[in-house]
Amino acid sequence: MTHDKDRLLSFYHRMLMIRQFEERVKMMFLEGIMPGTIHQCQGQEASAVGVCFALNEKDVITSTHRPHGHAIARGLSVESLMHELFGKSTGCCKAKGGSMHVGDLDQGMVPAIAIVAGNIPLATGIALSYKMRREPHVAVSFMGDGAINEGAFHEAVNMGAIWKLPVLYVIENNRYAASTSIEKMTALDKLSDRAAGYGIPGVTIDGNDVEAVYEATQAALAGARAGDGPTLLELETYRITGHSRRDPCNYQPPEERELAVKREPLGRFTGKLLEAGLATQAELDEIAAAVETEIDAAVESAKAAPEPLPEDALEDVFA
Amino acid sequence: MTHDKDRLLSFYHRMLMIRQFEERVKMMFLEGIMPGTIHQCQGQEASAVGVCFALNEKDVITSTHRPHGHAIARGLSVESLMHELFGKSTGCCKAKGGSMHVGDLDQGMVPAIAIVAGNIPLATGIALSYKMRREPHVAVSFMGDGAINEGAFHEAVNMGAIWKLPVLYVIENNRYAASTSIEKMTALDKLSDRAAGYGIPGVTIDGNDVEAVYEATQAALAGARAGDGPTLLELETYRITGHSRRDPCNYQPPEERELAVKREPLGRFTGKLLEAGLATQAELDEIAAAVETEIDAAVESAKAAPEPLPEDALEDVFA
Amino acid sequence: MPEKSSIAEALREGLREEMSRDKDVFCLGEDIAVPGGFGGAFTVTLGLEEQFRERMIDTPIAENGFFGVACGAAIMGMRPVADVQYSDFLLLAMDQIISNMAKMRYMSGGKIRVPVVMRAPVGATGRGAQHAQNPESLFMNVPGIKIVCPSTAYDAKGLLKAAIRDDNPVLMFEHKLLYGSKGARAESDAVDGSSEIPAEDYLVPIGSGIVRRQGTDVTIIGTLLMMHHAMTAAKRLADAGISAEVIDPRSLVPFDYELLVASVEKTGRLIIVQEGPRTGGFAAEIAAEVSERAADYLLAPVCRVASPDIPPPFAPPMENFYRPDPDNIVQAARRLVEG
Amino acid sequence: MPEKSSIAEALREGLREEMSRDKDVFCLGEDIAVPGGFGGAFTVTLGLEEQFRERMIDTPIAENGFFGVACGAAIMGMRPVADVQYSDFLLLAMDQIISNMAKMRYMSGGKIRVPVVMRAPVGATGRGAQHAQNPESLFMNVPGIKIVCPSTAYDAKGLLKAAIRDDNPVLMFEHKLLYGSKGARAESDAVDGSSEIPAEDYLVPIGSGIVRRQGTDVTIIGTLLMMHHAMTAAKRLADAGISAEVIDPRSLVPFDYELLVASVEKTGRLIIVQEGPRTGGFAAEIAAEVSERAADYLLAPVCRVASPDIPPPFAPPMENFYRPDPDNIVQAARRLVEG
Ligand SMILES: Cc1ncc(C[n+]2csc(CCOP(=O)(O)OP(=O)(O)O)c2C)c(N)n1
Ligand SMILES: Cc1ncc(C[n+]2csc(CCOP(=O)(O)OP(=O)(O)O)c2C)c(N)n1
Ligand SMILES: [Mg+2]
Ligand SMILES: [Mg+2]
Repeated sequence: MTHDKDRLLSFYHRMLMIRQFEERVKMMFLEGIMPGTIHQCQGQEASAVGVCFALNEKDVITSTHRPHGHAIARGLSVESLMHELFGKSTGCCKAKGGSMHVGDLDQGMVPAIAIVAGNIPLATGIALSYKMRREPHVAVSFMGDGAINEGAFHEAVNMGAIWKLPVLYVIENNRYAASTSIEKMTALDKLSDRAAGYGIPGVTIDGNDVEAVYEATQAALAGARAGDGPTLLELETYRITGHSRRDPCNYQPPEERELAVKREPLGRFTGKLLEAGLATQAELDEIAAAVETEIDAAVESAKAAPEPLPEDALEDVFA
Repeated sequence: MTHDKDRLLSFYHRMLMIRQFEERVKMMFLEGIMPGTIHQCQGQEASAVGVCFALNEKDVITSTHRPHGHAIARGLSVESLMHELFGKSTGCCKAKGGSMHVGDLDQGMVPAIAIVAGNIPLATGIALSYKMRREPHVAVSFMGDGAINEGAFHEAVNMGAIWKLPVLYVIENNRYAASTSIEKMTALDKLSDRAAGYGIPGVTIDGNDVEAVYEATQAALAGARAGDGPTLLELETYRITGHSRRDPCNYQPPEERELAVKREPLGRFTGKLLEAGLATQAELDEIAAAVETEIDAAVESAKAAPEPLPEDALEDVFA
Repeated sequence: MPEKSSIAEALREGLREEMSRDKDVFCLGEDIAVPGGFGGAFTVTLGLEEQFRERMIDTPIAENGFFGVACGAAIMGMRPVADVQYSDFLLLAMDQIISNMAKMRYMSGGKIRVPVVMRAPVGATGRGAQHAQNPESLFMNVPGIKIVCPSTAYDAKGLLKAAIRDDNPVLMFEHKLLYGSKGARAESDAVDGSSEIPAEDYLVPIGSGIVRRQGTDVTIIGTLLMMHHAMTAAKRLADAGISAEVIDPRSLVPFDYELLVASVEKTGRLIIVQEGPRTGGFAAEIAAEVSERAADYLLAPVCRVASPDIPPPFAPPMENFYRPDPDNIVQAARRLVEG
Repeated sequence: MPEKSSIAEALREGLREEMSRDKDVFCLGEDIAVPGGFGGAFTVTLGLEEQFRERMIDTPIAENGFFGVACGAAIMGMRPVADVQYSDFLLLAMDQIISNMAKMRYMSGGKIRVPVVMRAPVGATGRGAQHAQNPESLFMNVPGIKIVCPSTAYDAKGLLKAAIRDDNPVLMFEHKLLYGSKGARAESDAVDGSSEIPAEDYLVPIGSGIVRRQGTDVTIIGTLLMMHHAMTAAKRLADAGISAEVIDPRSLVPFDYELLVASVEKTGRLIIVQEGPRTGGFAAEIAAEVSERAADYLLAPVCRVASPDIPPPFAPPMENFYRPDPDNIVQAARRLVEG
C-alpha cells in the first residue's frame, strides 16, 4: 500500500514534470527566446510515464519527433533537456541534436528520430542485439498513429515477430498525424488490429490512464522477456496542444477537443488520487512546488550555459 | 457449354504457350545464346492465365522480376517478348528493358518492375487514375510471397484500401523468395491474413487451378468495379524451375518438390480436360503444335532481327 | 503598382492555374488539403482543397508509397504534383523516384511518359539534422529527372507551371527561408524571395539560367537561398571595388552552361555557392564542367563555397557555420580576385 | 606458390576471420544463410551458416527495415555486416543509411558509435536498368559514411576486415564482374580480380590509395572494374609510347588526395574513369578537387571518362556503350597527351 502510494505519487510527479516542462518550453518558444521548432506532448503524459516506469534500467526506448515526454519519463534530467533545447553545449546531445533528437543512450534512450517510423527498425535491432547476446532486456519503440502507415513500421514489426524478439511496439494514438485524422488514413476500428497481420498480439487500452498503461506494459514486457516476442500496444490518447510551434489546431472539431481536455491524464489522475484518498492536496502541492523549482533551475542554468562555438560543428562526425 | 469449352481450351493454349516459351528460353539461355539473366515461371502458369483472362482490355497489370508468364497471359506476343529477351531493337521495350522489364502499356501491362514490391504502388496509382477519371477499369498488381514484407506493399495496399480504389493485389505464393522459405519470413498461416490489417478482404485459393483463379479474380474485379475497393488474393502455387538462371534449387526439400511437380497446373488441367471429356488428345495435340510453331517462328525472327546500335542507348531518356 | 507575391503564394497560384487549365493535374501529399490545416508544411496549398476537393489528396505518411502512386497515375496520363514536407523525406522515396520514375520511359523503349512534379523544401533552418538537408546533389547523378531550384516568386511560379506541363519527372527544390510562409508557419530568419507576378500566364523554361547582376571581375553562381546571399555579397564586393556577376541557374538539370561559360569567359573567375556538404555536391559537377569548358579563360581555379562535410547541427551558432553566408562569399571572392 | 583467391572467396574468408575473432560481428541480408542456397547473390557468404548458425541471419525482403535493424544493433555495440543483393536496392534503405546511420553519432553529440558495414554489388551486367547502378556517387555527399571500393581480392579482404573493425558506418561497393563467383552464380564477361592472399591477418587501411602502375605522361584513376580497364588501357598506351600511371584509390571517402595529387604533379594530366552517369558522379568531385589542389601542375583540364547520362540499357551493344572500357580510356589519354 505504501509502496503503491509511492508509485502513484511518482507517476504523478513525473507526469506533472512533463506537463510543466512542456508548458514552460511553449511559453519560452512563443516568446522567441528558444531556437528551432518544437513538438509537444501535453495530454500524452500517461503513455510516456506508464510505459517507461515499467522498464528496467537497461531496457532502451526509441522515440519520435515528439520526444520530450519520453525523455523525461525515461529519466533524462530536465536540465540536460532544457540545455539541449536552448542549443547549449551542455545539452544532452551537445546542442547537435535539438528538440527532435533528444536522448541519451546511457539512460536508456536513443536520440529521438524525427523521421516518422524511422525509429521502429532501430528498436527491432536493439532487441536483436539482446537476443543474440542473451541479455534479458527489452527494446521499446514509441510511435504515433501516423507512423503505422510507413513501410518502416511494417518491415520492423514483421522482423520483430518472425524472430520473436524482446521488443514492444507502442502506438500513442492521439488521433492525428499532424493535421490529418487517423480515421482517414486507416480503414480499421482499432489500430492494434494491424498486429494480426504479423502474427503477434495487439492490445488497445486507454492511454490516458497511467495505471492501465503501466500494467499493460508490464504484461507485454513479461511476455517479451519470456521469449514470446513482440506486442503491438495501442494507447488511446489525445494531444491537447498544437502539432508543432504555433499550431492553432483548427482541424480538430471543438467538441472533440473539449471532451479530450476533460479526459486528459493529469487532471484525471489528480482527481483519482484525491478522491480515493491516496494523496492530499498538500502532498500534491508539494510535488508541484518541487517540479517548479526543478524547472526554474533548469531554465536558469540553460540560459546561463555557454553557446557552442561555431567550429564545434566540425566534431563528432566520425568516431 | 461450347463457350465454356472455348474458354477452357484458351486457358490451356495460353498456359502451354507460357510453359513452352519458358522451356525454350531456358534451353537457349543455358546454351549461352541469350544475354542477361532470367527468372522463369514454370509451374505458375495458372495464376498468370487465370487472373489475366478475367481482365477487360483496358485493365492494366503491373508485374515483377518474373514477368514472362504475366506478359504472355496479358496478350503480348511471344514474338515481341522473344525479341526483347534476345536484346533486339524490335523487342517490346526496344531492348532497353530486357527479361525483367517486359511489358507494353498499350496491351495493358506496365513494363515489369524488378525491384521486389516496387510495382505495387504503381498499381495503386493506376487505380487512382481510374477512380479520378471515373473509368470502369481495374489495376492488378502481381507480387511474390516475398514482396509482402516490403514497406512498399504495406503503403500501397493501405492507400488502395482507404481510398477504396479499383485494384486487385495478387500474391503468387510459390513458397519461396529466391532461396528463402516464406514460412521463416512471416508468422502467418495464410498470407492473405495480412488483408485484415488494412480492412480489406483477403482470399486464399489454389493457384494451380486455373478455373478457380479465374473465378476468384472475376469476383474480386466485380467488387472493385462496384466501388468496394481492393482484394488481397493469395494464389498458392510453386515454382518448378530455378529462381533464376542455373539455380539447382537445393534449398527445396526433394519431397516437397516432387509433390509440387505432381500438382503443377498444366498437367493437372490437361488431365481434367481429357478425363472430363472436355477435349480430345487430338485437340490438345493440335494446340501444342500451334504453340510450337509460334515459338519457333518467334525464335527465328528474333535471331534474325537487328541488334540495336550502341548509340541507340542515348535515346528515350527524356520525352 | 502591382503587389508582390511570396514564393508560397506564387506556387499556390501556379497550382491553381494549372489545375484550372488541365483537369489531369492533381496534388498529393501529407497535410496538404485538410480543412483547417496547414496547406502542406509551408502553406503552399492552403485553401486549394476548397476549389479542387477531389484533386487535392491527403496521403498517409508513406512517401515511397505515394510517390509510387504518383508514378502509376502519371503513366496513365495524369499529372500529379507530389510533395514532401521536408526534402529529407525524399530519402524514403528514392526507389520510386530513381528506379521507377526516372527509368520507366527508358525501360519502356520510349513508349511511356511520366509527367510527375515533385516538390521538396530544403535548407538548414533550426530543426536539427533530419529536417535540414539539401539533397539536390543526390539527384544530379540520376538520368531521367529534371531538377529546378527557384529563388524568386516569379521563377517559382513559372518553373512550376513549366514542370507541370513537362512530360518528364521534374524535381523542384524550394527553400524554407524563402517561402514567405505566414501565420503559424512563418519562419524566423526568412529572406525575401517575393516578386511582382504578371497577371497573364507565363512559363519559365526549364534549363535556362539568368544573370541577376552584371559584373566583370568574378562570376558567382548560386541557387535558392544562396543566390540571395550571392547578391548580398556582390553588393558588398562592389563597395570594396570588386565587380561581381551573379548567375542564378534556376535549373540544375538541364544546366545552362552556355550562360555560365559566357560569364566566366568574361570574368575569368568562378565561385560556386552551395548549401550542403562540399564533398560530392553539385558544385563539384559545375566546377568540373566549367574547368573543362572554360579552361582557356580561367584566371584561377574554380572556387567552391559550400557547407563543411558534416550533418546539419542544431544550435544556431553551429548551424550558421554550416550554412554558407554572404561573408563566406565575400571572403572567397576577395581571395580569388586579390590573389 | 600460394593459390589465388577470388574476391568472393576473399570476402568470405574475411568474414569468417572477423566472426571468429569477435563474437559481436554478424551478417544479415537476403538469402545469405539458407542451407542449399546461394550464399547471397554472389556466393560471398556461402557455407558460413554452417560455422556461425546464429550469426548469419536471413532477412525478409525489407531493405529499409533490416538496415535499420543493423543500425539499432550497432548502436548497442554489435558489428553487423548488412548486404543488399544489388546495390540498386540501397535506394530502399536510404533513409536508414543517411538519416540514421550517418547522423546518429553526430546527433548524439558524439556519444554513440555506429559500426555497421554495408556491402553492395555494383555494375551494369546484362540485367537491365534496375540491377545495374553504380550508386557510389549518391553517397559521396553524405557526411558520416566511409566508402570503400576494392578492385582485388587482397584489398577486398583487407578493406572488409578494416571496415568491420571501424567504429563508423562503412559502405563497401563490390563489382559483380570481379567477384569470380562460381557455379550457378558465375558471371559471363567476368574479369579476373583474384589475388594471392597472405596466410596471416592483415588490414588494408581505409582512405589509402595505391599506385598500380608507374608512369609519367598521364595519371589514370579508377575503382573496381574501371581500375582493371585502366590497367588494360595503360598497357595499350605503353605500346603507343604513352606512359600512364594507374592509381586505385580503394576508398572514395576518405579519399587519398595526397597520393593522387603527387601523381598529377608528376604527370600533369589526369583521367578519372567512372562507371555510372557522368553528371554529378564522383569523378566530378575528384576533378574539382584536383583542379584546385594541383592547379599549377595541370597541363590540361582534368578529363572524365564516364557513362553517358542514361539509365543502364539491357542489350549488350548498348550496355557496352554505357560502360566505359579500355578503348574509351585509350582514346581519352591520346587526346589528352597528344593534344
Ligand atoms: C517520414 C516523415 N514524413 C513526414 C514527416 C513530417 N511529420 C512530422 S510529425 C508528422 C505527423 C506524425 O503523426 P503521428 O505519427 O501520429 O505522431 P504525432 O505527431 O501525432 O505524435 C509528420 C507528417 C516526418 N517527420 N517524417
Ligand atoms: C527490393 C529487392 N530486394 C531484393 C531483390 C532480389 N530478389 C529478386 S527476386 C527475389 C525473391 C522474390 O521472391 P518473391 O517475391 O516470392 O517472388 P518470386 O521470385 O518467388 O516470384 C529477390 C530477393 C529485388 N529484386 N528487389
Ligand atoms: Mg498522432
Ligand atoms: Mg515467391
